[in-house]
Amino acid sequence: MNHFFTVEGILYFGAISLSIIGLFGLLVSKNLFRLLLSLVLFEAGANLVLVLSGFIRNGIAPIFLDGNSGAVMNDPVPQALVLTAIVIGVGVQALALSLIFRVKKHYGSMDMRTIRSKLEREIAENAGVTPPGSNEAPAPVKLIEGENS
Amino acid sequence: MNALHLMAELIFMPLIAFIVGMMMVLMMRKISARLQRRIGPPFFQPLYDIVKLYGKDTQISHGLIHDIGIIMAVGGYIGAEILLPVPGMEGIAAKGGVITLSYFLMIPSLGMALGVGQCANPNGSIGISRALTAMLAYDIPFILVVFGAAWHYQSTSLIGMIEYQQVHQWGIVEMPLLAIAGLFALQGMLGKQPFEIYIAPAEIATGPMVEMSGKYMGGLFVMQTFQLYTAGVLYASLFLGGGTSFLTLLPKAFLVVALPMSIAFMFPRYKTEDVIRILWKWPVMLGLISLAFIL
Amino acid sequence: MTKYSALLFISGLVFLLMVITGLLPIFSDSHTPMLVGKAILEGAKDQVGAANVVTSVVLGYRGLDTLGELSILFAAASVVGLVLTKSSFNKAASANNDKHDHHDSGFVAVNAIDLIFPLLLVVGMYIITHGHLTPGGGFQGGVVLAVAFSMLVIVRPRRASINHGMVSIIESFAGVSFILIGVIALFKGQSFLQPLLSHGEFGSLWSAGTLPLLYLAVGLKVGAELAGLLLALNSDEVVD
Amino acid sequence: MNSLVLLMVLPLFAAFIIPVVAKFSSKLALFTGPVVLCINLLLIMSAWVKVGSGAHAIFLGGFLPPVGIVFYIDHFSLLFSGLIASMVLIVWPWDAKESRLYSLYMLLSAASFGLALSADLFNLYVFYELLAVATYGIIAKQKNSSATAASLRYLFISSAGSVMLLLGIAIIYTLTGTLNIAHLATMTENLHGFAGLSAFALIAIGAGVKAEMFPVNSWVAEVYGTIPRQLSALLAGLISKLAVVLIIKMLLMVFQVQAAFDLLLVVGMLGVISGEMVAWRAKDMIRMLSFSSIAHLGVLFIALSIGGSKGLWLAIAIMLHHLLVKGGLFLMADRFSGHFDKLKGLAHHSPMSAAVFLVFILSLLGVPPLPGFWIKMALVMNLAELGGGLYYLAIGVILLATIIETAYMFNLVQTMYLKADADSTPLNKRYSASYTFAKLFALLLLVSMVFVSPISKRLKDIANHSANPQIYIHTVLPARYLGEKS
Amino acid sequence: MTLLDHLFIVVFSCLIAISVVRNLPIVDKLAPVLYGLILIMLVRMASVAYGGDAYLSSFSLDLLGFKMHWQFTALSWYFAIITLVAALASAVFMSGDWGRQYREGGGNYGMLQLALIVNVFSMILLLGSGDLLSLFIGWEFVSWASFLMMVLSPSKLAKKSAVKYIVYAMTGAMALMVAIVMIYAVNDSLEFEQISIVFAQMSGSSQVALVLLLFVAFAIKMGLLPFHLWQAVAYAETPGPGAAFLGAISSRMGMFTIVLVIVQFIGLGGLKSVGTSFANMQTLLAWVAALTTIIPTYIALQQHDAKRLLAWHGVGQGGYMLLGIIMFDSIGSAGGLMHVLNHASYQAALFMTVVAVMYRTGTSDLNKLGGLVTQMPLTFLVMLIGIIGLAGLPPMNGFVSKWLVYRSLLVNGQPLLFVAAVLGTLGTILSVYKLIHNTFLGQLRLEHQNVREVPWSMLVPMLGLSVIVFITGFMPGLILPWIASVQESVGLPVIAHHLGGIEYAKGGLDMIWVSGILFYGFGVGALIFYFLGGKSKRVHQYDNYAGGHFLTSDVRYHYSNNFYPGLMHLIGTWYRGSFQWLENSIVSVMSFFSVFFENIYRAKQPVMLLLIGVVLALLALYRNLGVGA
Repeated sequence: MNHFFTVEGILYFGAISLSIIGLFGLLVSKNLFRLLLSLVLFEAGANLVLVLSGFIRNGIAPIFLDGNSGAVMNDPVPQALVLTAIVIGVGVQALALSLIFRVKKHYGSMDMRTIRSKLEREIAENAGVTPPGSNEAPAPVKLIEGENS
Repeated sequence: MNALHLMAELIFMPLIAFIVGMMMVLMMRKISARLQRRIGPPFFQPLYDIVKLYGKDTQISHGLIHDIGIIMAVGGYIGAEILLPVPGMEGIAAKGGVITLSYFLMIPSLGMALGVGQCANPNGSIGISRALTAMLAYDIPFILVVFGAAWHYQSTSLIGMIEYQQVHQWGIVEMPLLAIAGLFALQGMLGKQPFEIYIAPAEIATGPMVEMSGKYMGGLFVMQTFQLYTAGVLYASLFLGGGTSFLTLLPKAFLVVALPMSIAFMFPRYKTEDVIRILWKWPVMLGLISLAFIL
Repeated sequence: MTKYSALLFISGLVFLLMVITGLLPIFSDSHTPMLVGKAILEGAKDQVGAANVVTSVVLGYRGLDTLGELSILFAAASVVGLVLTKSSFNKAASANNDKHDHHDSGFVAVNAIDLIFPLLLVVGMYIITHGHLTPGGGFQGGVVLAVAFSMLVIVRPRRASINHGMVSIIESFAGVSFILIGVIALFKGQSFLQPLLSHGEFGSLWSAGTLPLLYLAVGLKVGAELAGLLLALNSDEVVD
Repeated sequence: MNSLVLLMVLPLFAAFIIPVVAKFSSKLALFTGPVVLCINLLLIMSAWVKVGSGAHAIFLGGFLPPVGIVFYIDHFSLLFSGLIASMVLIVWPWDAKESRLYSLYMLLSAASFGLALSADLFNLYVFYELLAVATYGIIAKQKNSSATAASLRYLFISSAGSVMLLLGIAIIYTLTGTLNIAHLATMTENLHGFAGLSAFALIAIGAGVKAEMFPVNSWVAEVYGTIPRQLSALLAGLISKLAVVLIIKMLLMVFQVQAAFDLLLVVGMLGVISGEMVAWRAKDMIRMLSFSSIAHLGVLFIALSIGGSKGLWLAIAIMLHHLLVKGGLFLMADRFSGHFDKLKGLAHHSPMSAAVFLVFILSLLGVPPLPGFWIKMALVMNLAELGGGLYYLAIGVILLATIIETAYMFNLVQTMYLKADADSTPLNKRYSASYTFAKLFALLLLVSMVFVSPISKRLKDIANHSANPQIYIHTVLPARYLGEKS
Repeated sequence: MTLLDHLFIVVFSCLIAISVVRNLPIVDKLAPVLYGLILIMLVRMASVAYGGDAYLSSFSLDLLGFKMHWQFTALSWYFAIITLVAALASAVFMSGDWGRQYREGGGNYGMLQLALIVNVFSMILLLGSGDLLSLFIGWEFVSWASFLMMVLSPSKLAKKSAVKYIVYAMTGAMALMVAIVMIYAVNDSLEFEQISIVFAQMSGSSQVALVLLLFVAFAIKMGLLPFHLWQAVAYAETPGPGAAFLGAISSRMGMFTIVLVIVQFIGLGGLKSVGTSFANMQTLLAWVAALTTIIPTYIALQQHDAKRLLAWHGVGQGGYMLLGIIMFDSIGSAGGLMHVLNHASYQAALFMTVVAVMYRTGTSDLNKLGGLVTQMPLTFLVMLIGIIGLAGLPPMNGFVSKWLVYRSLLVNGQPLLFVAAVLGTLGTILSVYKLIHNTFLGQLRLEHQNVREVPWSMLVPMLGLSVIVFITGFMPGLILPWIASVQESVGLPVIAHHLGGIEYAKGGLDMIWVSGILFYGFGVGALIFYFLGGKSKRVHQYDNYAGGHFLTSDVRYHYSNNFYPGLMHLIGTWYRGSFQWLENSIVSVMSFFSVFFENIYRAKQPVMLLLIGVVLALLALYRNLGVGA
């Protein structure tokens, strides 16, 4: 695996590391805002991977200027894609942020786990049942209560 | 087989059975008396008993089913006894095999159960519950014995079995264990010691016979004669080679009734569940061992 | 527990991604196949006429993606407006004024923003209008515009406020005009979003047909949406 | 034919102008959406006739593929477009006040149309994201704040899925240098290695978040538990299928290999068994329906794993059936939600709704002669023809699931038919529009029972046509790309 | 248009007609007429039961590439005629007074009528199936039709047990589907003939799987061990005549399919070839049958509800049918097949008597009845005939079929099976005596003093059925030609028969003689009883000797509770409910997995699931494909 020590290899390694850091943050963070930041990192890493697919060593930006007619240009498509992907990411993150505000306001907490258990309880209350996994009502689950025979 | 012959068989066979059966009752009572160091009843005592019971003034009936029960009890044994092949009268026996016969033997129990049930006396019902349980107990070894015999003789017809035994050897020689099991089962079927709890002859007031007065009791006495006769002849046909004439058949039948009786009179009475336990243990075991040899 | 299993699986993922990367043709001499890329680099000059090939791709070849992304921004802005229930910006601002004694930021910030604001506007407009020639374009310029306006509001919340109605009209207008430009082509019997008008002189401002117009729409829309988003988030943040 | 792009453009246009229109007349804004959808329905119908048995490609911006974005139009995509238009019409928020919500619904339908029509990988991603954002918004908009929390949790998992999807696209682009699905279909050998297939796995699981695929569907119960039932009907009935459409496009055109099939098969089986198991324990209608929905999406993945036109026609049939049944059930659930015990005596209260409910679940269980039976039969037979351990296992799993389903569904039914307690009122509402639609769905189901043969023939035709990469390639790609196999 | 088409059309029209008029009073008159009409249609097809060719339907369906067609063989006809007679009897029984009472009690009478005709329709559909697919569809129809009838009862227990039934039935249907799939996968054909062709081609383990799957499917319907738990409660809780109909014939559809599929197309050779010579499939099935005769019978012995007692016997009697047919010889299979008809006749009659008793007294609890013989003598007579049939005593028809089964076991040298069968019979005698004793004999309860005989609309079907029970017992030769045609059509050795029974070397059976002898015996007994001795005197029931007690109406003095204490002391400890335990543990295991999956779905951090999913998927691909260039 020698080629990991080329420019491309290092770039790819960096991009993957970035998204992995983000992913790890998504897994272990409890705070909603941190989760959002982790998501940002995760996306950034993926965007880097995407833009790297158009990378050519010694290539130049794909803009026709007077002096560069002979030079090798980088692939313009991934750049355009990433542009789109970034904006999409921004939209989603803004949306997430607004949701976080509201959730914080409602639950008074930023802890994902607290929110999850409260949410579960609320759903169960709405539906008029005991929340799953609660110890309060260990009703024996039986297929059908048959009688002894 | 012409009609006359048939008529003769149908009329005479119950008659013979009745007479032989009464002699068996007498013999039984004599044996028990001798074992108890008594003299025992006179020769016609069984007949006297029946006549006396039929002659009673008070004949209490609890309804039609009460009567029908007695009729079924007697009739079932008469039917069974007709199906038995006896010398010179084998014509009807060919119409049904040993399986039919063993089913016929269950009908009297059911009949009696119906009759007693109609009496609305709980003591009677208790007795019936015991009787039917006992039937469950003795029929298992009995059916094993029947199966073994039928398999061995390769026939379900008693006539075929007797023919086989007369050509070859007696069944008791070829299948001694099965024959012993058969004796056990027979004892249970007859309701004699030590399996007599469901008849409870000694405590008639609390047994199944509690509501049987007069000719109802007399009917049961008649039934007993047929029962003894049927059991004796059946066993003789199964294991003792039947008989070419009454002279050879009847001693075997008497022996079948007498021998176990004289041994079993020594024993005390078993409780119902013990009856099942005993009868499902020893005779069944014997029967199975013997089947292992036969098959 | 979670951490350890996360570590375990993440290391697995890293390994697998490494293996996949190793299989990619990027390391071979031929680089990526770049099929589409080559075709575009060859044809962009004639087909679209924008000097910036990325712009050709964004607005020409993949104009629909851009429309989609604008829609996403629009959707996000709508949702933010819906979710933050004190969403009417002006009302939020006035409510804030009532609750807290809302000061302008300090002297430095106020003066700086007064200074920078027109500059930012100019830069933003420049980036937008030259998107087809140089790096940059509607998105980038739109962001600059949005930052300019939202900074103004943040720094001087009392004096400056953005009219919610105005913002929504701008964003609607921009989105509608983007679509209309695309649809005009459709009515002329061509495809949706087909570049119209003459390509003009290659490399000049008035070139590349309708691309600059589209970028203008994009810039306006992005600017309006982002400004709206930022302000909405800002206003609610103070409330809670 | 080019005007079919209006399917996607018109709702978008409407979404943009609705906020402005609403400033002048909120009534007008309310009616803009339905009008647009009706126009779309007309467009679809005319296109259905025009396309006939063929296929048509729209080159957006007039750029020939593979450089430009292409919309691919055949009966499969038109079928889905029709479903989108009608389904959104059915759940249109008539009683909502905010005009922005109408915009969101319009964006949602625009994205759905795009997903159904587009033949470009990245474009699909964009529409997928648009769909996602619109969905988060619509969920989060609900009055109760728990919906917001559910939406947020959904957003996290779904965005992470989207990133996976993006990674997959990146890998594919790096490998092939193109994004056009038809173009990709011409160079399958590049993609059938480990790298290509892992890209498929990333795409499938990433899109699987929306498609209620097994490990990534924990949002289902939370979201369906907090949003109105009509919306659940939309999400479970339609949106989940659209994510599947994305997977179908990749699977059938590019990744017709056993490894890809196996992947879908395994997640499908796990989805079926886990969904049914959890649904079995459910104590309220919504939770039960949510997990049953997961299970049926699992069946869909199993069907897809058959591959080729057989897999596709089964998948279409399952999707249509599930849309009718689950959509109908969710629409009905509006009337009777809550703990099962509260439903006691429902059948006496409203025999009609109990009957409609029965029709739905009988079809769901696959009781002849309802359509569900024929689908299950055909699916199982096709799996058996393929043979092989995993496929046999899948048969076992499907049938086991049916048994479990019977157990919990009929526990519920018998509760419904019990005598009611004196004071209980099992029905939440006496009447609602969605109940009418549910009845309509049941009627459709019964009608389709009569026309099983022609419908299945029609679906098979569609599938034969749509699952054929050659037709796809020849329709989309200009002639000069057909000769060269990169 | 063949006769079969006519039959289908007629049945379907009847279905429509009854569903239209089901809530009008006229349905009472119409329904029996319609069943009579169907019966006439069947009689017109009777040639098939006397060796004629099978009828084929003139139409077939082609759906999704699966072809379906229908046929009517001697086997179908035999089961169909039983079905229709049972349906006719039930329809007559429920028309009139019973129906009125049911309606007044809040029952949905129209639905009951509808359920009956739906059952008949689906059974005819199943019986007429001509290939595996139509068989499966008919099978599902029958299951759901029975379910429809079971849920009609308003009681909670009835509904629960109906759900339990449908879960079992679905399990069976799914097993059948897997079996069909296994057959279909080989040759892409669903014809019946494929079963034997495919079976011959299969490997050993597949053969085992196929036979077991088919058997499980059919055994569940039959209520054979270990799938017997659903049946009794479900049937017992079905409303009156419905229970009679279901108990008579519904579960015998399993027998039909066993004969049709396993006996006809897999056959003795096929069963024997599976497994070792010592323990092959035939032995297994035979033992299942034998245990089915024993265990449910002794469960029945424990019941104290009349309907449930009968229903459990219905389960047990299924064992005899299978035991007979699985012997594959002429007498055994004849016995098994004949037992279907015999069982249907007396079971329907018995259920009807119990329903009649319930009609008058309102209860079927054996501890709350007694002494009704004086009030309802005809019902008593029917029950007496019925229980003699059920117990298999001469001269009723139950004896004939059981005799044939026993005879076959004897000929085949199966002592243990033989004993098992006898054990079942003896248990049956005990328990049916308990039934008749606790209901009709003993003391009449105070509250039943004014009970009268049931009206004629209920008596006629009961008496009709008991006539069938007796006649077919007296002259089994009426039925045996049908049996012989069935045997011929499914490829079994054909039984030699005459009017009175069978001819068989080494001991045949002639029921005319057997009955004659028995009645002669009874005649002699009656002679001895009535013509000798004095006249007997009727006394009141309380005029009893009770060991010093005075019997009055204040204290109940009817021995009914725990009727066989001695036996129960001994075998009571054997009633462990092992199968119930088994069923519960399956449910527990399911619960365990269910909780497991639920906890997955409750994951605190769902992204973790995404990660795990991705990593596992990629790893699997990596292992499958490697990284080769």
